[in-house]
Amino acid sequence: MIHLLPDADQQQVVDALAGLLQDRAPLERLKASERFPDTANAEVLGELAGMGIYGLALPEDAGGVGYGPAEETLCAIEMGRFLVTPSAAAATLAAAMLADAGRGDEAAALIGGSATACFASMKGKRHYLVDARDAALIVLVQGDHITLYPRAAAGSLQPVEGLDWTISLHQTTLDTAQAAVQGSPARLRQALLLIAGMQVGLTEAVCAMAVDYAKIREQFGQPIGAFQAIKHKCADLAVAAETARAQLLLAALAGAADLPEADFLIRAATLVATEAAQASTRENIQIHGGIGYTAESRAHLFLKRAHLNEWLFGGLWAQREALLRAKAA
Amino acid sequence: MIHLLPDADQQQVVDALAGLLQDRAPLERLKASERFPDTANAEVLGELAGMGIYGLALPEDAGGVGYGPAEETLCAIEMGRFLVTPSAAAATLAAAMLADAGRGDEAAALIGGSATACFASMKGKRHYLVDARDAALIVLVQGDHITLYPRAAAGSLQPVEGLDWTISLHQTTLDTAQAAVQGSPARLRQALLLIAGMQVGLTEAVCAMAVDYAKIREQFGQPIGAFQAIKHKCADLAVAAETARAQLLLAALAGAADLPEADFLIRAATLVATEAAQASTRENIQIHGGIGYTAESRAHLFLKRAHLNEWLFGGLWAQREALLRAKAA
Amino acid sequence: MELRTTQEERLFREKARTWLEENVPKEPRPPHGREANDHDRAWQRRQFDGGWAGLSWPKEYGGRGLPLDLQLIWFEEYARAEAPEATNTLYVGLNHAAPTLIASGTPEQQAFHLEKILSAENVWCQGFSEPGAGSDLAALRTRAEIDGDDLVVNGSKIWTSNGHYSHYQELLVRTDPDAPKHKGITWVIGQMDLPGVDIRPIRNMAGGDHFCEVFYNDVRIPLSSVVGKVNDGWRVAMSTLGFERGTASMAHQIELTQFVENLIDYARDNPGPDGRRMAIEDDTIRSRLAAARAETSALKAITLLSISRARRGDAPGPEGSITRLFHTELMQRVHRLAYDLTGSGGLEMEGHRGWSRQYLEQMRQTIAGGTSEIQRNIIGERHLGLPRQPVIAKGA
Amino acid sequence: MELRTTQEERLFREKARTWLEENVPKEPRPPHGREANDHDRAWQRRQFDGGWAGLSWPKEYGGRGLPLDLQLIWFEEYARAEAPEATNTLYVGLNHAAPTLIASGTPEQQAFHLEKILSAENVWCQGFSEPGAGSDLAALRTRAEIDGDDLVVNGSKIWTSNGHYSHYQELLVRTDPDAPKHKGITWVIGQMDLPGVDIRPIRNMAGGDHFCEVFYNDVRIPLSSVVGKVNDGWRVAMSTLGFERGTASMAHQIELTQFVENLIDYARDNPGPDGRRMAIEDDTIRSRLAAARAETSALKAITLLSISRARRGDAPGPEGSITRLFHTELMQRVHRLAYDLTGSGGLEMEGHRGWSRQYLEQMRQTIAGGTSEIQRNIIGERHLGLPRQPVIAKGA
Repeated sequence: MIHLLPDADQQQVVDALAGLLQDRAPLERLKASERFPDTANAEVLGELAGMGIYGLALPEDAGGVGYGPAEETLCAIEMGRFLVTPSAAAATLAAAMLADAGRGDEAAALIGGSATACFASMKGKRHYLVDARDAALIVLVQGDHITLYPRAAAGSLQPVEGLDWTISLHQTTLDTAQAAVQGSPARLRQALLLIAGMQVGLTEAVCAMAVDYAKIREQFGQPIGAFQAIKHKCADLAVAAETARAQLLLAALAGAADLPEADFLIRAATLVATEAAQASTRENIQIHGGIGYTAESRAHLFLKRAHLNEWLFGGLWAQREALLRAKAA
Repeated sequence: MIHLLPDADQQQVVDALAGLLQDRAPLERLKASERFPDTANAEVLGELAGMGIYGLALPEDAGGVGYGPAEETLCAIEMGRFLVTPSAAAATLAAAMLADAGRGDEAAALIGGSATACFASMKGKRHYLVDARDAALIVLVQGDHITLYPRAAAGSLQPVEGLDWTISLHQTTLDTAQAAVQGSPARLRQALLLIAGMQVGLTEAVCAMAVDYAKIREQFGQPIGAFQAIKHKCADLAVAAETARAQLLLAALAGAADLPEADFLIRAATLVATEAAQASTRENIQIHGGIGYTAESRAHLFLKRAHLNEWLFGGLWAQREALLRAKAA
Repeated sequence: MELRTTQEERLFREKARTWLEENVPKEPRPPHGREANDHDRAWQRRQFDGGWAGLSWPKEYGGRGLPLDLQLIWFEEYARAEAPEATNTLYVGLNHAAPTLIASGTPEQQAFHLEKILSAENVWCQGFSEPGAGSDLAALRTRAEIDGDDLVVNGSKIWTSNGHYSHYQELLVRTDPDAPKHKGITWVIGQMDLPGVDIRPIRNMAGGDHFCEVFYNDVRIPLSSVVGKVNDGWRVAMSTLGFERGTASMAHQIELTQFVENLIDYARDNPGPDGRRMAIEDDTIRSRLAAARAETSALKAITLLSISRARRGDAPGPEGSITRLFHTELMQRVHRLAYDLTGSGGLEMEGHRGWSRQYLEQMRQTIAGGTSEIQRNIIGERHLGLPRQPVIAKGA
Repeated sequence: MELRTTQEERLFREKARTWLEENVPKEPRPPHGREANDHDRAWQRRQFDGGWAGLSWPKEYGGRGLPLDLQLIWFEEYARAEAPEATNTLYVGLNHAAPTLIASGTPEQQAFHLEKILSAENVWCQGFSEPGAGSDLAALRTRAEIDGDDLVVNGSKIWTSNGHYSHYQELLVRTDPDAPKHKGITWVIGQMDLPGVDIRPIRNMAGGDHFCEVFYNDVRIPLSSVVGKVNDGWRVAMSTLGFERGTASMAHQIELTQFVENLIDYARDNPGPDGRRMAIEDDTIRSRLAAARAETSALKAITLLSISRARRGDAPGPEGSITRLFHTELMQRVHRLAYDLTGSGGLEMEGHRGWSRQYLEQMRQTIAGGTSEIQRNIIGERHLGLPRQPVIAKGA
């Protein structure tokens, strides 16, 4: 039996997180027309630590909360919806890899929020660090590998102007000989699910944003949502959101059950969710018209994040190749 | 100065051909729900010979009419519009190649209609013959080459059920050692323009067909063309037709003037026209709804021809490669 | 949210696999026409006799009353066993007519018809669409006047799949021409061999005659054949359509998954459209194959989401149109990919394994049973709550 | 239909090439803002002084009265010389305001303004769109009341490109609120430094402040600044829009052609998004590059078709929307391709040669100056003659 709706307990976890984010990290915190200060991301990360979110799926004896991939993936959706920095997912992954390696104290520091982690992404032979701040640990997902690096593995950080204004970006070179932990295949799956989850969350967010706007914005004497050109775009957003969510949750459950087709389903989820996120955030801008092109609307933040997230798992090309290699059900 | 509208003389040629086709080969001749007998294609070919169309662009001293690529391309559009068998283009090309080779008598037989030609297309190491009938000559366009074969170069003909019901299809093996004439680069260009011209003609035909239907077919109490879903599809058809025609005519003129960018423009024309033809014929079916799916509507004949034409020049992949190799303006 | 394999599921899967291994027909199913129908009926009868028909039908109607999860397992095993297409000429009877009779039929109608549908003794077709109505289903004009104990039907229907070898028809007729468009319609069981019924197959663009046009000339149908109440046919029909748009196409989806895997295998072993290398080595093909694989998985996932909603007790809602829209457009993308894979081989009607013909046949997906445009309207208006499109009354 | 190079064209091309070689600015054009405008003005002034401005403007208005063919040759040579973007902050003045003044202005207006536009002494901006109106341009509500010899303007405009460093504005105001929507509008020359004009730049998603919002608080504009007649502004404005949608974007198109060639060169020499091989070796990239190359050629071809129609004497018609729609959507496809080519480099705002920023900036193409949806309406209704979409009156 495969059940893709949250049960009451799972819904409670989601609601708690959504409540926290709505309260402490509402989208309104993002001044869409300005770059977002690093400190603000740090605050959100601290709030999430307070809720124990980075250890949500770790066993209690490893300092976690004892939930599983299903709950964690549902939470990733909420983080995507609120455009939480991906460093939250990085902290989750770093804690898990450290716990796997028997380095419980370091894991606890991440879970408790006294240490933070960030993602890296390859840029030729160099690397980008995403929302690096004072992160103690760096998570790199590339090909079939997930690797945890200590901050010391990064050379000097050169700040660059990022596409996504809500996140700082630096160039550096990771000394790959200095890996702290090579993550297990299970951690790779977890990373892919967390990133795909953020893509699904922002896809759902822009679907709702576009539909809301189409109901209130009037042109030619009626709400633009009455026109098929807009209505049908909204319908396509709904299809994208529904398919991306369903595929993600199926993949999360398959991963949790360690089904033979889990890798296939998870790569399919990253692909479907990323295509959905990039297409939907683009259409949301078009539906918003002129206002959607301005920095004052938040529409652009979602588009930029959909591009950023793609590179947290090494790009769509790598997903396609992994998907073709994976064994289907 | 580049002028892309026909002058009075050119318009007269087009009108004469369109008049002949409307009179002797109207679309109504094609019983859409039945396979079209070979003999009917032969009749149309005979009518066209009577007009001298196969020698339209050959000099008068070569038995032609003395027009140029511009007029010939305009005529190819009309042939595409009326779904004339591509053997008309094959006869034109065969006559030209024979004339180039100093085989004036054989060229004259084609121009006069007492001999006919047909196209071949590669199928792995074997070949398809398109509307072969009793064709004396076979034209093969493949890669950067155009080659004329005598009928004797073809092994035994094995009839196969073709996608396009208006054209017979056979499998055979061409003995490539038996080439009658290797065509010049100019003949290759001519072939590409003729095929692209047929694609443009059928693109224009389905645009008109779809728009006409959208004006008269009523649903929910109004013509379906009033709904944006249909109206915008029609707009896209108009864009496809306009761009494909303009690119084709520009390419034809550049070819006639032997500009350095002629090959580039001609390959761009085959690409744009074929994409336009395949997308437009597909959308025309969708706009027609249920009736468009039936064999009784002619919509499917255009779709099938758009696919057939693609393989007369060896497929889109070959066009893309040639386009990337060609020197731009 | 959970995924677990129960003992019941495991056992069911084993039994299904064993039975299918022993019973799947060896001969290929004819691609279309009456031969296909004969094949479908023989195969359905064998499943019926083996106790494998109507798995999720309620027990009191001859089914086995199993949950949708087991139905899904059946289809998975069915596809694995390479059994003949499950979405066949019996689809209307099994997936439209029977659910309608179960939901709205009289005990007599149920007793007479349901088992005969399940055992393929009777073939059913649909009689909803009309030449003038198209997507505007409710604009139907086929009249039925009450005359004594009969309805007297005059008019015509179109797009009646398999009408020429069907025994019965789900027939929508207008019984009150003065009522608003959606009122005054009645759902009635039509018998195809009644005097005055004239059935003419319509050839489709792929050469098959799957669809028919049906003409009614003073056809007398007893009032006892009305399903639901007179003038309540729109509601009765909509409940059937809701069913179709939900989980009924599960078998189809699983077949599509198998088809995509076949494409990947083909691409590994055969030259691509460029004729120069194996198709899989062409990145444009690779990319389309990867997308097809991911999207057929997502199609299955949204169906599992529908099943989850059904399990919670939700009635089939407008989100069924999401499944339908995604499914039909994906079908077309996948079959266009198959067509393109064969390169110039696509000039033949059958192409490789019939892929050309199937490419043409899939054109109907985004048209029949409500065009993609209509599905997007439904999603926009009923699911997302966007305002209805403005309509000008005729003559305005 | 013909293509020939006249002696005049050959000579013109040679002269243009020589002049450009000697005069094209060496320093790169700043990407946006006032610095870009300063650069544009200096460069335009140099062209003006050299006799290369207003090539196709009538002679009596300071132009050279040359046919569009020569204008096209100029743009070709301009692109070949890698001169700064021709579609720059002076676009509105040169391509909207001046043609409007030529068509509908008084001799005094023409004498005062045209040369100052051509020499870049004055920068112009547009004042058509309003916050509430969007694509429904005619719904504008900025009021202008006649008071003595002045119009007194109150309201606001939005999407005013380069408003914050413009001297003049093409301003559409409502002078008769009781007239039907398209009547009662007046086209007037607004001076940006008049008392009561408040200009606020709007940051766009790429970080630039190309657009402004402009507020009018009892702004007095002399009636002598009205172009055409009071209440006849819609007609005046539409003729300008027709012009924009025709051949005015020729320079832009040629720049796009050059951009695509740059992409191909880049793809040959740089790793693609997969990071494993040169981008050009990835068939998905190859295929998109080939399509971009073919389609930019087709864009030039439809513009040549427009020029041919103009040569025949046709007025700019709704088919201008075809060029515009194809152009803007192609721009987005090409810039998305550029963005994708750089792989993870797209995480930087500038990316390679600013391609990320340009990718974001191109989002406006299908919105500003009439969305793609509006263009499709125009093509459908005015070009193809399809029925207008039904409109429900407000409150109905």
